[in-house]
Amino acid sequence: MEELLFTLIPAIIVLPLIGALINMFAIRDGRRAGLIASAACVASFVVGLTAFILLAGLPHEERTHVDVTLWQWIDAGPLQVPFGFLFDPLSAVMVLLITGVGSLIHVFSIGYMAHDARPVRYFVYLNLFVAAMLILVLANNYLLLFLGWEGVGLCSYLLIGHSFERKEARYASMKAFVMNRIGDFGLMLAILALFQRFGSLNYGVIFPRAGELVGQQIDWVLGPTAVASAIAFCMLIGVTGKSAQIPLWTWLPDAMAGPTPASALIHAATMVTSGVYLIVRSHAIFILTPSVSNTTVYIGVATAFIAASIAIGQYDIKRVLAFSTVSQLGFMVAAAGMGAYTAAIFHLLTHGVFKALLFLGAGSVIHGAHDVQDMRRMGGLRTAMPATFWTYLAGTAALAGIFPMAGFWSKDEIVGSAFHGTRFGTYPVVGTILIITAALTAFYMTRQVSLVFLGRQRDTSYHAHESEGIMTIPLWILAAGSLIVGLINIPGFYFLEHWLEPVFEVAHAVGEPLPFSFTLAIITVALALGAAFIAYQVYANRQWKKTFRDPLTRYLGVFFEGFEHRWYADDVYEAMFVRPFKATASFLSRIFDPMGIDGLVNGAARLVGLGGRGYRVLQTGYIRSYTLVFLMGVVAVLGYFGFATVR
Amino acid sequence: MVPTEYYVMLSALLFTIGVTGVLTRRNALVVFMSVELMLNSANLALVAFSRRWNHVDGQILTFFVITVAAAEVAVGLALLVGIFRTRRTTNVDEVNTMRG
Amino acid sequence: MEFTPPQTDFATIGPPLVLVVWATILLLVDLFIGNKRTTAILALVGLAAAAAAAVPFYGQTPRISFAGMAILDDTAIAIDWILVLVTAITILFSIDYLKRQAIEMGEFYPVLLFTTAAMMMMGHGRNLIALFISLEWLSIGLYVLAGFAYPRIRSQEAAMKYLLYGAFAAGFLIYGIALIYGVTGTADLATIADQLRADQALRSSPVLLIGLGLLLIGFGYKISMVPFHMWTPDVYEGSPTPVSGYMSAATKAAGFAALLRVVDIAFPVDVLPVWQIMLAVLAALTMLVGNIAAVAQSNIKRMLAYSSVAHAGFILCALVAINVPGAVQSYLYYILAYALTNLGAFAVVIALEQAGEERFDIADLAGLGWRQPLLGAAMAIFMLSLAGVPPLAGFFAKWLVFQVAYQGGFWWLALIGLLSSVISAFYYLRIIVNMYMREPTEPARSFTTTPLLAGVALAALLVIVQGFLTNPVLNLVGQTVAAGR
Amino acid sequence: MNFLLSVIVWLPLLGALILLFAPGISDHAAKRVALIWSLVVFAASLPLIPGFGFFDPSRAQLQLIERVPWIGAFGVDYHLAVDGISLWLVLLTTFLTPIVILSTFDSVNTRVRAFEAFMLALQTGMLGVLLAQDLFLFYIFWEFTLVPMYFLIGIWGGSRRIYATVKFFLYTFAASVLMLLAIIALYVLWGANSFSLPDMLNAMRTGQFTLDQNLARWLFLAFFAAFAVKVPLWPFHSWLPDAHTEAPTAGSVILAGVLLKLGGYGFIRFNLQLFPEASRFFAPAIGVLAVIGIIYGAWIAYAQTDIKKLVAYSSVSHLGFVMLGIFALNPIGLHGAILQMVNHGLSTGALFLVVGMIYERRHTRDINAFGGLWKVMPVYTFLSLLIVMSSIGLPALNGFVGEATIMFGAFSSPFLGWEFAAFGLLGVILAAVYLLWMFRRVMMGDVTEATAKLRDITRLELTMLVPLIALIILIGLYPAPFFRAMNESVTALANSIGPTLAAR
Repeated sequence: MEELLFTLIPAIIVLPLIGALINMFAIRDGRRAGLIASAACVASFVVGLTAFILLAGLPHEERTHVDVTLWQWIDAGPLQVPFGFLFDPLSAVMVLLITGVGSLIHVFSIGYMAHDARPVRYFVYLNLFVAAMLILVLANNYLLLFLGWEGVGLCSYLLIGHSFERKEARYASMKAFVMNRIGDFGLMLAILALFQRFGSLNYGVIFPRAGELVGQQIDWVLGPTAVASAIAFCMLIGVTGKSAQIPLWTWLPDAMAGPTPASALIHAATMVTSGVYLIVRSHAIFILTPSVSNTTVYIGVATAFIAASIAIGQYDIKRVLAFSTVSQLGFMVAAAGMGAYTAAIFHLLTHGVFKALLFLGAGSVIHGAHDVQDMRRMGGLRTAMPATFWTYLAGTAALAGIFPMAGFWSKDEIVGSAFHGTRFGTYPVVGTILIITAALTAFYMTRQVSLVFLGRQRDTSYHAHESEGIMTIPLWILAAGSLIVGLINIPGFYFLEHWLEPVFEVAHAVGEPLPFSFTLAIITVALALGAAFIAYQVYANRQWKKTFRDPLTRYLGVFFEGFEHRWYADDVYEAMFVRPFKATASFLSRIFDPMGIDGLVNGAARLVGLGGRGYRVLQTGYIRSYTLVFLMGVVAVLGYFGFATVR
Repeated sequence: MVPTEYYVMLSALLFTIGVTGVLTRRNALVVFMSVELMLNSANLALVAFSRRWNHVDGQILTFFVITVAAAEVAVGLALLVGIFRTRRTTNVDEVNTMRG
Repeated sequence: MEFTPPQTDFATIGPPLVLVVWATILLLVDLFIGNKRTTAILALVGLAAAAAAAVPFYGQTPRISFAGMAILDDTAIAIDWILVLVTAITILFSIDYLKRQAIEMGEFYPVLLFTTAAMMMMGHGRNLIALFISLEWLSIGLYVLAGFAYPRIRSQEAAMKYLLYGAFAAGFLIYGIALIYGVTGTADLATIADQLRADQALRSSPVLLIGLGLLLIGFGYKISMVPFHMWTPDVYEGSPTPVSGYMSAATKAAGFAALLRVVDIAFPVDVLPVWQIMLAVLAALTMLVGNIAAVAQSNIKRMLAYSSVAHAGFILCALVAINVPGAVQSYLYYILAYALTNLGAFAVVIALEQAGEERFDIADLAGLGWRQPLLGAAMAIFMLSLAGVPPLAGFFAKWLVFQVAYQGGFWWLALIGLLSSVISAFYYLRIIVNMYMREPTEPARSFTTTPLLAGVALAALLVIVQGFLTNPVLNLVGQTVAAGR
Repeated sequence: MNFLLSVIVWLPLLGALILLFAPGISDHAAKRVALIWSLVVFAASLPLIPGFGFFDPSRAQLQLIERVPWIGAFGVDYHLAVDGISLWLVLLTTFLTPIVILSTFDSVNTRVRAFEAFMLALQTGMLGVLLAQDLFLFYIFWEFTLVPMYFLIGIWGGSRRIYATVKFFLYTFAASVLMLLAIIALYVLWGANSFSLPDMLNAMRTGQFTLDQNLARWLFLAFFAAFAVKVPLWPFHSWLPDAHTEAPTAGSVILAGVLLKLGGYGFIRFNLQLFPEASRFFAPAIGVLAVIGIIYGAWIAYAQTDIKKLVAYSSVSHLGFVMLGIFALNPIGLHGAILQMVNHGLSTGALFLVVGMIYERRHTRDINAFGGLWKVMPVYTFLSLLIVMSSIGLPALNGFVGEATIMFGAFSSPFLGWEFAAFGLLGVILAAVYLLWMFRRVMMGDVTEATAKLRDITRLELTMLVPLIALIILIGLYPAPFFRAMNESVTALANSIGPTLAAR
């Protein structure tokens, strides 16, 4: 049975790759490409599910040892890195999320991309993306993880820049890649350090020995956890890049320039979760260092809150969702930082489902509204696209954390962990902020639903229509999913908690299942419902022109402007980093290199030329001056010999 | 007997006069004469040394020097005549079309 | 007392003797020859005979005769052969040049042979008297040759300057000889060395050292050692081009041969090392001044003149450390490589020079490489060889002399030499740039004839081959090195 | 067959002579002859691949030795041999040359015979540098490579070609003569009348030949000068952008592809082996220069508007990694450095080809003159993207494998350390910045009138790129065989230098 597993695991990755290759070389027709891509992804899901079941059939302790090495990747003396995969409970659930949600997005895309100029290319990217993400979660060592990590970065770059004729797409794609690279810098540094400390990059070698890091000192940071902290901190940089946390979060909202289903795939369900996955995967290192873990928590919670506040001020339907993603990722990162790893993964899974739903819903809206994205130009779309509306409402409820939707369970577990405490202690302030953020979430989602679906259509220049079945069916499936997926870790049973236990056992990081707190549940749900009610009151059923200002500007003033302009983060980055960078580049290129470094080189040559011309003046052409120089030479030579005899 | 040093001093003096002549005179003929003076001062020294060492090597050399000087002057005068024909001058300072 | 005539072995001066006799006959025969090409061919025959005269003695025990005045060893033979080669190539180049410049007179070839014989004597001389006479002899020949294009003002001026400068320098040389004779009582090189070995006080005698200084200056001016080089550019520019080439190659070879004899036999390093540093400094100066001055030249003959100054400096590097094993071979190797290369370069100039007094600038080479592929390629090879780019002869030569200098303890001299050869690469490359990388500005003109092209091709081929055959060439020039010590 | 290496070295020169002197070869035929000839050379070099029985990867020592006395008076030998250090660079050279000659089919139309002859002569020079085991012979080949390159740039180059080529020649020449002095010094100091590198190393290891510490450092610096200029290491790089910008496409490819590698190879073969103590002493300083070069090259590349210049500066940056790997002085770093030299040859060579292709179409390399190529030339752009990504160091492509290995080496090196790796990694970020910036400006965006009619990649151009890209992907996914072939030699070398891993 294990052998079957060994063949299935590579197949999970290879299938979407084959899909990509077929589409790349053999297919010219968009719809056919979509079908092939979807088939590949679905097949990968089926294989993944089979593998999952097989894994579940294994005894508890063996579940973390399904490790298959395809070939030796890097074989450079002491540096040995296999091209190998590890299929353990953690990667198994990730595989299911990626291929499952991914398949639905593929299917949805067939309809959505029907009128695109380059659908084949799009599906190639999509399949590649899934493959890269699968490599990321299935890798059995950090370097291969890094391959997937950068691979999804590349695919997101391609997908965001898919419609490269549009300026924002071009810029956003590059911004995404570069910001991710900055994060990758940290991760790579962490990987280098891990290799230096352990002489290997395999999880199977590092995690059981992770404890050795405690007590190792480095000269510039004192304290027994210095090395572990440094490594974890570098990883955290990577996490902030990929999972769009402060300070590297600004690429994600811009990344909405890609096709909407791609946003669903990349920026909601899969790619951005890899940061969280990394922390959970590397929990063995993070639990050693309370300081970095706490930093992680603060970054997460700050991101959650700030992104939520920004989401309130956005008019673009996708941008709201984008900031909501950033905010939800903040929840997950905070949870991972606290050591509530199961909670983080739990929220990751539920969020993956309902955020995909919301994005696809938004895609359906945009598709039906003929590429309109500004919510002020929408309104009343409920009647035109009922299926989209109802599924969207389900997603909203899930995101807002309304009982009994998935988001309720997972978010509650994170908030609960903050108050109840973890191995690093309790986080009451963090918990409070998270609750407030959850309320804000309910607010802006209700605002969105109100603006898009309720009331009357404000801009009647287009005729909205419902999307075709190939797009709505995935929406229904996901809507059902957002209800069901919450059950996988429902209090009392804690399926996910138990399923992941073998993973955390290695580093003795298994936590106690969190007791369910009714008080907390009631408070959060009540706050969310209250916020939703206010939003409904403010936004639903109003008569506005299509260019109205948000009524909140009246009450919040500059704060709302801050929301609207994303707290000016991009402008600050532009002024602090981009412009000095460009100015320095220009200085180096125009002045320092040609006049400084090259100036020395040319100057030396010029000096010789000058010497030559100077000499020509001496060569006067007068024989008498030649004889004079001769005589001077005689004097010098005789002078030397005179000097030599005296000495 | 006059010490050898005296001859050498005299020859050095003559040599210096010759060198000075080459350096200061513009007429090519006078320059030639100055060069002759230099050569002959060497001859004087040679003869003096020859007497000091009491063999004839130096004197033999002196004869060669005289011969050489004569040959040189022959070629030199021929050249000078040629130059005088084309340029109507024997001033060495005017012979400087090539420089630099 | 019975008079015993000194044992006279004419073989010791065989090659120059053959040349002198032949040249004298040729001078007379020429009166009856209408076609001067025939005279040239006869001159070549004479050269061949001179070269052959040394063959039986090559690799044999050195022979000394004429009361120790003359020596026949492998070094002398090597110099002879180099001179024969150089003169032969010069004759090939001259035939058409003289006709084109309307100065075709039969005396040219005999005078050339006389001069060559004098140069050979520089290699055979083993006595200061012999060396002085040879030097003056070859000088007079060169004065005539320099002024050979006498209707041209520049040729006259060149001869005039050369003559005055040469005579002036001769004065210093003979005075130096007089002083050395004065303190040692001999003009015989080997005896001088014996005296120095025997007499501690003599080694620090100011008169001797002044004499030595004047001696070095007297020969140094002939090889264009800075600061006694100032005649070089003017004379090279004004002389008929084959003569310039001949001077740059043959005169240098002869001058260096004499210097080698003087320094190596009379003032060996182990006895009197004091001149080493002085000569090293002068060598460094020569390399630097020659190369830096050449950078600023636009007239190609002047540029080659300065380049020849610079190369004198490179050769001096080996002379400075002449006591090192292999130094003499390296020294001769460089002279051969340099002579071939430089002569070839002048030949290309000859091929391109028009009649009359027109100056020939580097810019006039534009596009030559494509118009005249053979001439261009040959010139490129010569320039690269002069710059010291492998695998051409010039590179091996530089390597050898710098290695000698390093081995002799003069690493800084080697460094300066290497750096100044970088400077030299700049102006050598400029020639190639003009030939291959610029389009011609005026219609093609060149005067290539079979003898000339043959000469150029021969030189180019030898420049390439010499490098690969370094080992045989080294053996050739120095089987029994400086046996006259 | 003990003259395989000689065949590989001299065959190209023979081809060059045939091209120059055989009568009646038309321009058209000359290209074909050169291509076939270079393919024959490539075929002749294929047996070197481990597994054909010629090269034994399990041996650290030199192999396929050919040694004949040449200049006996000074102990110069004709001495060729190959080991794991030079193996892949040799194959890279023979592999790239046919591709480069193929690239001339469209782009070189004047004086074709001479061009191809110089190209083949250059190949002889480069192979000689990689295979010569006699210091003197090495130097001859080393300098000889300048000559054909000088002509290639100077005759077929752009408008400032003369300035560029003279600068290239003089700069490298000036640095090389210092090496010659050092070679002479080694010969004299050793006093065994031999220039043989392996013998000299043997004498050093057995203690028969010891160098004074200070002197060894000076000699190290003399070699360093020659190689640092060639690599080029910051701040000796200023000839490179000029040479690259002005060179014809084929010249740029071979310059970036192989010629620069000779510097890195020289460091490994000579500096590291001959002067282990000085290598250790200077490693941090050179590491600093390398890191400055990585960042500086990348930073300045960002400000370029000429695509070729941008790629040229990217070379400065990328070769900084190679230097970092070399002076990590441990097996990992050296593995990475050697592989990265191959990688850079492939990627940057391909980049120059790609730039040359649009230059042929538009006769400009100004980034501002392009836009929207992804639309009109999709296949071309796709291939370019792969190459750009390889250059950026995307995992699964070759650039990453090399750079990552170098970083592991630098991080765990006792002579460098984490700071060097960290700053080096900054260069990886910047690589993405300037290359994607270029990609955005050239390939993305809307089609302009000037670009609308451009034809997509031709079959000929595809033929050039496909082998390169195949290797780019192969090395990215399965570099292990490449590493294994050099493993023994590199490990032996690293062990001879000193401690290879920092104390944990």
